[in-house]
Amino acid sequence: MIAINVIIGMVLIIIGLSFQVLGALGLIRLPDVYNRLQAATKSITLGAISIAIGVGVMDPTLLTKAILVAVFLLITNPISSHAIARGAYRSGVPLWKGSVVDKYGPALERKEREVKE
Amino acid sequence: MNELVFIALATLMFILMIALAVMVIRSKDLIKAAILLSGVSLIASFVFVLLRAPDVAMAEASIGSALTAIILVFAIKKTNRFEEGGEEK
Amino acid sequence: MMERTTFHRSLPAIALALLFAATLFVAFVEVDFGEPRIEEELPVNYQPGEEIDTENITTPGLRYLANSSEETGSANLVTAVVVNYRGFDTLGEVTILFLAATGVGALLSFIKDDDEKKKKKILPPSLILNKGARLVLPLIILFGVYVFLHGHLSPGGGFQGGVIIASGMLLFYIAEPTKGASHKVISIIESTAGLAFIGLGIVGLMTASKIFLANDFAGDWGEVGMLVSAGLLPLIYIAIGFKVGSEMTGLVEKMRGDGS
Amino acid sequence: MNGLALVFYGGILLLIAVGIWGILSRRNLIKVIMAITIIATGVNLLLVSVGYISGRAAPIVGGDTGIDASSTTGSVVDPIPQALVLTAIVIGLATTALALVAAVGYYRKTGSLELKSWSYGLTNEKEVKK
Repeated sequence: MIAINVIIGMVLIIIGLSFQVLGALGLIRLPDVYNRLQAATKSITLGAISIAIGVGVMDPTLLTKAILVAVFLLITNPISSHAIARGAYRSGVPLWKGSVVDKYGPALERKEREVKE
Repeated sequence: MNELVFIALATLMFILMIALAVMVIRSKDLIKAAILLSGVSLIASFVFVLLRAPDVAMAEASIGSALTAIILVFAIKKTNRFEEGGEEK
Repeated sequence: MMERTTFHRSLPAIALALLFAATLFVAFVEVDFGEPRIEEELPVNYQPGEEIDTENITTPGLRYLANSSEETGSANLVTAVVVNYRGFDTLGEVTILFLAATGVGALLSFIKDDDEKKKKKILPPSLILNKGARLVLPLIILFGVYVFLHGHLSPGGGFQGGVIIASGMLLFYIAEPTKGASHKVISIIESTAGLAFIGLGIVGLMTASKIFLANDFAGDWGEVGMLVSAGLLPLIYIAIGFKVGSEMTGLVEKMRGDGS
Repeated sequence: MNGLALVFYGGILLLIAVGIWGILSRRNLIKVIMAITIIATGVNLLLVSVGYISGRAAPIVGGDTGIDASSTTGSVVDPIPQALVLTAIVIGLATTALALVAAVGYYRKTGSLELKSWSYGLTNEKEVKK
């Protein structure tokens, strides 16, 4: 008989793994940096955190560490992907041809003008 | 750990590491090469964990993949970004 | 076409490199992978946990494995080797690090020319990045301190903790591109930590064994697995942690130049 | 020689071979330094893998690891190569930084990172200076 927390943990790990696989697929298939970043971010927030919590539920002695890891990922991941996207835009990585809206470009130009003055 | 899983993981990691290293040498964009180099170090730190050396893995993960890459990028910013004859991409 | 000529030119290099690898591989056929080779001196019917007559052992690895918990009180055997048995080597290594950092500074001051002095205006960092880095930086430094404080109990130690702190300072440079760590503070921390290392070594000269960097208090203050169990060893690793952390921060700071 | 030895020693030596190929065939100084870093990673892996023993735990006793402090003999891997490699990695960063600063100095002097010939920076200095 398998304990109930092991089953819950396994379900969480399977959810996390499937999100990781989807994220990897998006990393290969999507056309430009910004779209790929989207896929990578999703796979970390839902995939890695779900796996961490799943491991914590399966082995309750690790639960505190797992929650700490999850909180740390939750703080750092959006910041780092924001920084990567901003750096890519500012170093001139082009958008995909099919992109319809680019609101950051005008804002960046305005800011550059402000700095020059 | 199961012996077979150990062999499979090690083989996968070495294939990835050698492929990344070849890409480091072949790429004409030095910043790209620096980032690929930090990937080599990251996988090397995983192999250190497989070899039961967690201390070395921690040192390799933080030095190889963070500090070496950043020092390379600072040096590249002071010099040329591209190798000779590589700017046409 | 360009690609093919490059490949053609590097063909001898590939052949030479593969020849080198093949030669080394032939040499390594004799070396067994995953076989115990540190315990060949053990008696034939040895059981784990049995007392060993350490007087006659000549393999250093076996001697360290058999005695390190009693002699150093450290749960992490790598830490025991780095700080206790090979403490003098570590002192030399820290000196090499210091020399390399000094060399970087000296070379950079020689080759600095005028066009680097004019500062170009850079965009301020984005709000999210700035606030997020300020939120995460103390946590990273806390983690680094944890790593070198628990170097004798869990994986990690002075080198890893110091490097983690240095990479946390990188985050600070991203968040505040115009500022940097103060050279004065860095050099004060570095020299204090170095002096603390030497001073702890001299404590070993004054206690029972009269050996530089000896660890005579091991096990006096607690059992193996407690924070205070390892005598002077955690104190030395804390000094190494501060020294490596400040040196690496200084190295990155020097390589970065004037905020460009 | 078993399969594991083939994978580990073969993979590590191929990695070192890639680094040697890079040193021999590239002329960009920073690329050469990167190749040296690859070789250093390979050598560190080689040293640690020589100290590995199948079926043993990491050299940490007591606490959560479940290894008794009094019977480390026969249950953990060899800690000496790990201690050696730990210091080698930290020194590797410092030497890499020193080499990079030398490369930057070469660039300032000659205006290029490419190594045309070994005496390039010394003999042609006046003609090349921009």
